[in-house]
Amino acid sequence: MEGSDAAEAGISQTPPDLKPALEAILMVVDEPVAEVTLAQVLERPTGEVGVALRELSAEYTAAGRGFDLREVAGGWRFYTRAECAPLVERFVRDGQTARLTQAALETLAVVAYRQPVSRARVAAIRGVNSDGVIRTLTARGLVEEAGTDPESQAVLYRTTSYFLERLGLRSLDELPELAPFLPDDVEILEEKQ
Amino acid sequence: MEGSDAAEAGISQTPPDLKPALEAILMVVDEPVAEVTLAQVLERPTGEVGVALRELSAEYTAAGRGFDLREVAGGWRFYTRAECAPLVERFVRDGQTARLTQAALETLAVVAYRQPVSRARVAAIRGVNSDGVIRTLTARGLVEEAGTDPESQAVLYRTTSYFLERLGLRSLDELPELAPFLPDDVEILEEKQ
Amino acid sequence: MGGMTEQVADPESGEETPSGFRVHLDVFEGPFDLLLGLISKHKLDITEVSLHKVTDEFIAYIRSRGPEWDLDQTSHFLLVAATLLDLKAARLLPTGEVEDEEDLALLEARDLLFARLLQYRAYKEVAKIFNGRLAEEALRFPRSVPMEKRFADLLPELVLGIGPEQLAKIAARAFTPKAPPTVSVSHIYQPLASVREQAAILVERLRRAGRATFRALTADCAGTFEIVARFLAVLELFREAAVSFDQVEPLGELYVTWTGAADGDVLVGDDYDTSRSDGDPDAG
Repeated sequence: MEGSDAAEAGISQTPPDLKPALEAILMVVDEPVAEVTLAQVLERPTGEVGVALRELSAEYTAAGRGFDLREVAGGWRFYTRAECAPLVERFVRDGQTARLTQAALETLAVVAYRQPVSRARVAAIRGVNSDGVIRTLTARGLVEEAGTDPESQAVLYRTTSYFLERLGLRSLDELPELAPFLPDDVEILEEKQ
Repeated sequence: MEGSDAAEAGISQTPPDLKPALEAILMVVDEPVAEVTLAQVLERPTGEVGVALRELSAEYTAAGRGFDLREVAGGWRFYTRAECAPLVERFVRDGQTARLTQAALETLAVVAYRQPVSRARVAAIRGVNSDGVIRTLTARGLVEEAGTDPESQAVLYRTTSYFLERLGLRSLDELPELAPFLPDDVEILEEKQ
Repeated sequence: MGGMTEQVADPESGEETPSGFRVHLDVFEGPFDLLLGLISKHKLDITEVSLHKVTDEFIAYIRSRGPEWDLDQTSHFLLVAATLLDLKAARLLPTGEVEDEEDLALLEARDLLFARLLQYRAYKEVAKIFNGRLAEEALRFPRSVPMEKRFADLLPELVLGIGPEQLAKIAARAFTPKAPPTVSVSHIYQPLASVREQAAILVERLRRAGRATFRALTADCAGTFEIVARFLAVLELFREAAVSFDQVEPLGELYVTWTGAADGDVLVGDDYDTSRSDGDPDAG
């Protein structure tokens, strides 16, 4: 990773004032900001902004900074570096570290891959009523309602952007592939349920 | 100014892991932190911590970062660099929405009628994690902290005088009665939560 | 609940242990979970698993739990037991040659079940990955610090868009307990027989006869739906302490004896007839 050296040697592809501008703006936000939003405010091409953000992130990592710039849930945001967690925990008020139960994790997985999905479908896949677990996941902001199924009128559920943040994913496209764990024609079989 | 190079060349007087630790902590604190507090948490001499902070600040300035580490009101905190202020201002003016979301309005209503109230209680009433929304309402000056609950030590929130002003109320006594809008035994039910 | 466990898997490694019949109640999170557990204990492919062994063990297990089982858990078990029996039935078919339609249907059912088990296992695997990511991610804290005052003051003037009245309405809505979500079955369940009406018939007959078999009491029923309604009515009357039952042997004749008052009205709940009473009271 030579981001830092490259930047200092002026090899960087980005204009000199773009990076400080990005750093300054990201210092005042409290949620991930999309590249396109930053590009609009700074009146720069989105691609250029994306390159600058990635270079910054690489610089921080190369220099071993205690903070990190990461793309999560469709936007960029400053984070502390994982290695510093034990120290940071002492300063962060009531961090939500309560672990999810096995049932909650399984249900979350089904919702993530089958969204929007009804409670009945989740129950069919898990083989057990999952209403209580879905309520818990909703209360913890990981899952939310997503309208109703036009046919059955059942309430549908999907994951939230907070879910992406908690898993450190840029988007749902980054969910691990389910296929390696599944037989070939299970999709078809599942439809029969 | 060779602050950055000096640090990378190992000329710095501070141990290698002290600066990342400081950077991580200062990235998440929401008010200036005194050197002596940082020194206690990191179990390092206050003088050493002070030197490291000043070196970091010099590094950022030398590298022309968009953020700055400054000692203000007896403590250290990350700020945006003054030169970048116009861009940050534009982002704040143009990039931020002027409307409250439905979730924010609902949270505001819950705080208004249940104040002083903890975030956990708001979440229990709404059935949804409300921390982010409470932060937004606080940032918008509609809600503020109101001490801690003596039993649970949870931070409590109340509405501000700006809230009254925006709603055209002289005092909280002028909030409309809830009763006409509520089904009969709802008070009792809510207390059970 | 922990007190009754034989071998409590610790939460970290529990999911990793393929062997060991975990008698931890976590196992009952899903019948599929248990089924997988049973199969993996025998370290066999599902198509080769010695199902009678698993089934026997399973039944022994239920027995050993004795009367402490709650209905919910027992019904989960029954579902698994039924599944196992399906599997066993499919297993007993001669392999290769499929002669009649029923055999084919059984094989299909087995494949479908197998696919569902694999699917469930896939989500279980992914849940493990989720857990790892959540733990890893919990080490990184996002910056969420209030905006410096000079910038906060520049935020566009808030458009509140509501007055005190609307605020009160929103609050009232938030304070109203959300009704537990239910699936409407009104479009599929059209009661053709009212439990209340059937109860009236039963009360009249039992007061006259004193005692009768359930078979006799339902001899004149027009169809299954009416037998079901009459059966529910018998249960309702039992709840009102108006009848008692005796049955000499399992699956033998069920005798119903009138124990209620000789006259007067016997009130039977209309829980079963809501869609009817909500609709047209004169129906029927």
